[in-house]
Amino acid sequence: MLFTIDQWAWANRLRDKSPTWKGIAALLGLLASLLSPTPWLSGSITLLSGALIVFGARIPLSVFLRLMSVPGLFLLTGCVTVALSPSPLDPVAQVTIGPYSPGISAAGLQQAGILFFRSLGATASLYFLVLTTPMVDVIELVSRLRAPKIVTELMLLIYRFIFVLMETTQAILLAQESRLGYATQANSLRSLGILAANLFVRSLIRSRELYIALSARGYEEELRVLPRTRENSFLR
Amino acid sequence: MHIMEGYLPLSHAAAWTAASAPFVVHGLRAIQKTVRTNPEAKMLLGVAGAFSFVLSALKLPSVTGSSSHPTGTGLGAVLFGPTVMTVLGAIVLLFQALLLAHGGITTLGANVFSMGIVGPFAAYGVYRLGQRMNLSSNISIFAAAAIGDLATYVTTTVQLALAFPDTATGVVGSIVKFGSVFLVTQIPLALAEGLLTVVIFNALSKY
Amino acid sequence: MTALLETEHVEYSYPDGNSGLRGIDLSLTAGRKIAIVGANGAGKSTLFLHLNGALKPRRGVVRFQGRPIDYSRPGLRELRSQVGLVFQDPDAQLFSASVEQDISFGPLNMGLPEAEVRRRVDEAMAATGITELRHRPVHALSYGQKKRVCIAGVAAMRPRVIILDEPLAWLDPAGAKSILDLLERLNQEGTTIVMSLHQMDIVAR
Amino acid sequence: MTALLETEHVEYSYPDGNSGLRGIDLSLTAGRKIAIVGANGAGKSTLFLHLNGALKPRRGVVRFQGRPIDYSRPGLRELRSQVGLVFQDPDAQLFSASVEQDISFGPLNMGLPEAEVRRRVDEAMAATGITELRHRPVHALSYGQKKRVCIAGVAAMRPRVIILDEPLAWLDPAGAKSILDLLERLNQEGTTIVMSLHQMDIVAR
Repeated sequence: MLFTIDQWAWANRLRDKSPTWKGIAALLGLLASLLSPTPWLSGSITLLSGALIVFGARIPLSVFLRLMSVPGLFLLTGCVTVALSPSPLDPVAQVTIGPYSPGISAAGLQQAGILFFRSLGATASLYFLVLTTPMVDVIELVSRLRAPKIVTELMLLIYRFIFVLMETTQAILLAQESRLGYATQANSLRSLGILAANLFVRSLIRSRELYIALSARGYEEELRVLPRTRENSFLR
Repeated sequence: MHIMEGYLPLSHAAAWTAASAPFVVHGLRAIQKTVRTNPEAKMLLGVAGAFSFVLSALKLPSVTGSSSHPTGTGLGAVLFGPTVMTVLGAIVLLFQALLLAHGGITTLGANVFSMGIVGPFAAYGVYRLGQRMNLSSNISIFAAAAIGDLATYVTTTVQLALAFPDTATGVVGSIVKFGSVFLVTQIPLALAEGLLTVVIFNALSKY
Repeated sequence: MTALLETEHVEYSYPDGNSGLRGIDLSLTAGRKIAIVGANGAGKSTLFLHLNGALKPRRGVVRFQGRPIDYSRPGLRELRSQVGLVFQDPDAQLFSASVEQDISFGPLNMGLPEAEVRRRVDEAMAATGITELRHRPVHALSYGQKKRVCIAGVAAMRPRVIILDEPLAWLDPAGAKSILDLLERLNQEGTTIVMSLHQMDIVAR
Repeated sequence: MTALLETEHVEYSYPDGNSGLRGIDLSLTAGRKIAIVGANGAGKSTLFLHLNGALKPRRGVVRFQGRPIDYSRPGLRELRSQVGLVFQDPDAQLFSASVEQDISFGPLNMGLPEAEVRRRVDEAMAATGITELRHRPVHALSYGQKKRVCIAGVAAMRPRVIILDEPLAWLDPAGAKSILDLLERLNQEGTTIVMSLHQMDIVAR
């Protein structure tokens, strides 16, 4: 219920496919988009990723489209900014305001276009990985890339406790709202501050509890877990 | 301000990753040393990382009425120190890319540089400076969080400008372009973040 | 006499497809003390969130004092100062460092002057029998004490109705009795009381 | 026959001065199923932390299989593979989002080979009836399901004793019954069970 991406990652038809293969596919898509000299290649990668997500993983098209629009504001302002120039050499459109004559340059416009499709292609490639691969598998993938043990251990803990703390946060938000905590802007700032402080204190308590509980199961230095079982895959 | 997936050219993405790497490696070494002598620190860091993710998912009531999310950069830097914050920040940024599609994998290095390195170090520096100048803790914390935020945005602006120099006026012209688009919207947010961080610290001092 | 709170054919389903409400009709008269009994997962908590405007029905209507709830920001502000909600898990709703600070949260948000807030906090603490806990940190309290602080936090807003989700859950018989006595007193002073009870509570008492 | 677990005059007080234990004498025979009943704050959780070596008594002694607990690292490792502890709040002890991974933690810490760990994880999941949850993330589980995962994580270590702090807390009667049945089964297979119960649990059942 909390994160759309996480929900689908655990409930799509490609979930149990090898994370290594999915990772390689996403990486190829990312690289090809970044190196693509024309919008045609990056545009095709967007479509291909979308097809894999919708027809391969059986994730509704509406979900994919909604997610693609998440970075939309950044993309739009970013591309417009690239196209605009304070004094274009090869203006496509230009206005004169006093001594200034800002406008859109032809080169800038072309660059913005390539940039737009490149970002879409790369974003869609990343979506392919994260929508089809549960985070536990992503963490396993990170550990297979020889990341230091402490990194995967922290990832494991952070991922788990994001949900624990998120649940607490939502409960407190609801309780604060029902006592008018967000009735005005000034109230909101104060309530949010109280919430964050409380959450921090609870986080400290949680980490203490967790240490005791894991010690009781023999924790000494390392958080060891089994890699996931996966049938008939020569590249796990 | 997360730079989205695919927005930076490969060469820039690689360069920023290389620039961030030594800080992350240094932070990791420090953490590994702490954990070896104190195994409980691992749980503390894990839960602290989750806390900073959750904090960044909250909506910040901003002065302008548009809402954004607190970065928690200043808070984390003052509570845990900037070295540790770099590592936690890097992992939190990775999770933001993977769970929320804020930022990306290829732009992770650039985002870590602005939000996990420049932000926390600027915030921590300002906080220490404020302490040395005997400023009230409220003012030090406000300044640390607000300036940490602004430093992050300035860094992002420079990163974008370097990647996309203006055809006529070059990098400088591009800094002006991106700066005026982002900074104007980010200044009120930096102020809001500063205020929120003060409120959090005051609430914390009551425990 | 019109009902204080009313629901008409209220339907709700959670986005994740979890069970919600199907056509609830309910009418609460002012001044009464009412218990709603049902098994876990019967939707009592979901219903209560509708009465306080935290959830909006997918179909049907919720009325307060005869008028449909106005879900605008000022409308909800008005409603929530009249309809107080006490959640089941005290840990989910106590977020301040000290007892006194937590109880003052609602009255302060209502924009009352400081002197009035102080008076209300004192009164609410006296009414719930927790005056001596005033400066205690919330996390050091027992479960039963936390429950009282939650009730005090809502009572200090002086709502017309206080809705309590499973106020007796997890309390031993003595603790439960003292909460029931407290609710009886609030009711006699004019507050309408609505609470959900678990079947077990009925079995046990 | 000597007692499996014993405490003698155990005293403990928390650093913050909170109530602790005052002269606890306890003797648990192998193979039994025992419930310890007491009000909130009576010190049941504190006592349990002593039985597993997580806390060291200020005075008195805790014995396992007739010998005082050896608080050295290898001593505790040995004790903890024999005395399993299930905490009240599942969120306090589940550290991995994968059910399977979490259950594998204890057996891996015992230094067992991977194949054996896998077998134990499978068995523990079957015994606690959560095999079909294997690939579900922990955050999507219900409270009762999380409790089962916690019990499985301890059962997979095949300890001689499993100690459970309020295993029935927050469960509805059906959920509580199924946990009790599960504990009964573990007990019949030879595991000694010690649990704390709230007075309410007794009243209701």
